[in-house]
Amino acid sequence: MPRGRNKPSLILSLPSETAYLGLVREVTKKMAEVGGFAEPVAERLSLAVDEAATNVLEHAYKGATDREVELRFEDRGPDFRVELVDTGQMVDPRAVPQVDLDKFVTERRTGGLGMHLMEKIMDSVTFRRSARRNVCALVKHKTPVGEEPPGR
Amino acid sequence: MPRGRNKPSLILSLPSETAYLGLVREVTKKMAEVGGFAEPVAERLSLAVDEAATNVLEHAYKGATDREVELRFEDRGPDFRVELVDTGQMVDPRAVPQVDLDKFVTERRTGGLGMHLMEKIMDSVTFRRSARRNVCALVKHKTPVGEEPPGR
Amino acid sequence: MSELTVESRDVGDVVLLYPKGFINAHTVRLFEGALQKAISLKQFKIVVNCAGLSYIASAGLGAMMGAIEEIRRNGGDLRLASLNETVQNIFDILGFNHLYRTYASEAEAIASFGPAHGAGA
Amino acid sequence: MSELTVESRDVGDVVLLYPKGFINAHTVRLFEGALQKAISLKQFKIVVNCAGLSYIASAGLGAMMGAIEEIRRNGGDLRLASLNETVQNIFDILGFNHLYRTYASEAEAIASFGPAHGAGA
Ligand SMILES: Nc1ncnc2c1ncn2[C@@H]1O[C@H](COP(=O)(O)OP(=O)(O)O)[C@@H](O)[C@H]1O
Ligand SMILES: Nc1ncnc2c1ncn2[C@@H]1O[C@H](COP(=O)(O)OP(=O)(O)O)[C@@H](O)[C@H]1O
Repeated sequence: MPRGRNKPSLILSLPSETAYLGLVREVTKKMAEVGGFAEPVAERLSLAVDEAATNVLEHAYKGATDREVELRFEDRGPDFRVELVDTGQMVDPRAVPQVDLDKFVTERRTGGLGMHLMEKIMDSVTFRRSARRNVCALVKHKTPVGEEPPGR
Repeated sequence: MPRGRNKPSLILSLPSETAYLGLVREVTKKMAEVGGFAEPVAERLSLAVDEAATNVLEHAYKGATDREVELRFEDRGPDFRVELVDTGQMVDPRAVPQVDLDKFVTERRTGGLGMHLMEKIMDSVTFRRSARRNVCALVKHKTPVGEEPPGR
Repeated sequence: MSELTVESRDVGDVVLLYPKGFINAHTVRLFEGALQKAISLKQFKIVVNCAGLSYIASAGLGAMMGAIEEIRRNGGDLRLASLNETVQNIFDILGFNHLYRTYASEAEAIASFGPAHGAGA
Repeated sequence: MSELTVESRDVGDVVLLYPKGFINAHTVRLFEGALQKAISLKQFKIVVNCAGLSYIASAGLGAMMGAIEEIRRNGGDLRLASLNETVQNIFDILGFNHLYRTYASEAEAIASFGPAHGAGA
């Protein structure tokens, strides 16, 4: 417990079950609100983290429910940062599609929306692998109230 | 990240400021609900944890706002367990009063309610000191739905 | 915790779906089931009344995407009514307003399918 | 986030307090201030309308405890109206129902102070 950090941090460890996605969303929203984001922004941040956690369950763990996901919330200086850690399959960057909304209807595509949402909502979404863990890092800069760019 | 724990666990580190007591309450309520407690019981558990955290801020840290409190939520088997860890002043068991409601009015006493609530709500409330840290452990047994004893 | 329920109701040849709660990867099967049921009953004029919907993740949007082509090929459509701010916002982020028609009220969404649907209830 | 507001209103010689939000160790000063203000204005007939109160921790109960003796010594009382289930429950756990009179409605709480308070508003 280092002193003087002056902002809350939170670590949530979850079994890899979709039943806990509701908790992920609610905890994210609270942490974002405590971090100073207005309610509608906190709501969007919770959507991005929900999507990232859903992807871990579906893609990294391929639906296996006996694994674990760890979410780390850090609120330091100008950034709100959430990291999702799993021990499943790596993200293959080539598998990550570019979303073309028109193609969705004509080609019956249903995937790719989650990543698209995450990138629209966050300022940065990065994946790294270290010590046999996958870490998905989501970062949102804090903007002073009233200077929130539109559509964010 | 050990595997197969099969229940969520959560660690929340907070600056020692009363502004975060609302977050403590909401996180506790969510974790209790996820742990299978009905909403009114989850609400009471969040009150007990709020009281325990308030006592850390007021008594262990004597109002200093630059310290840190850690809350650990573990949901194992038949028990819901919350531990509060601080590095402040130890609890002096002799300072913990027995509550006599009648005396409250006649003697103008206002203290002692928090501990009384914690003990009424939880199945066990214990304090220990280890490695220069104070640990307050709150435990609530899970009772199957419908077998909840009255007044708990 | 009842996280999602989906009731349905017919008004003329329009079927109304009432998702209540939130749609994420955990609850989406139920919503998908309601859409698929309408399709299997050849009810291709679908209004999703979102008044009771507090939140929708991409899984829910994917469920609509997965159904829309068949619905439209059969001369129907999937239209949305009464989105709350959160849900409207998610739609906007994705540009879904280009893909789906949304209405402020259920009545307007029903009426959009043409005359003679206003009665019912 | 506005965590607590406390408005007040007079009905005859009864003062009504409307805490809205939650009372914990962080927000209690505001509630305490409202009680102390009533006392300093010699308004000793106090009804706390709890309809907007979602939660109260021991700090809030302590604030009432700290004021009640002076209120009663001056021929007044602190009575509570419209407690929601959570708040009622906390009162029950502590046995506070033996110390404070609670009423289902604001009107009943006002009337309990005797006739001629019903008008006002
Ligand atoms: N955490 C992850 N681990 C592995 N692969 C991932 C992860 N997240 C995303 N992907 C890959 O990126 C693709 C797009 O993800 P997404 O936009 O969420 O759509 P969907 O999950 O519906 O396919 C996935 O199909 C998958 O191949
Ligand atoms: N975490 C703690 N650290 C040190 N002392 C404590 C702690 N919790 C309680 N105490 C002691 O127990 C007493 C009773 O606590 P409580 O019932 O919460 O009432 P209050 O906080 O209003 O005094 C406190 O006054 C304090 O002396």
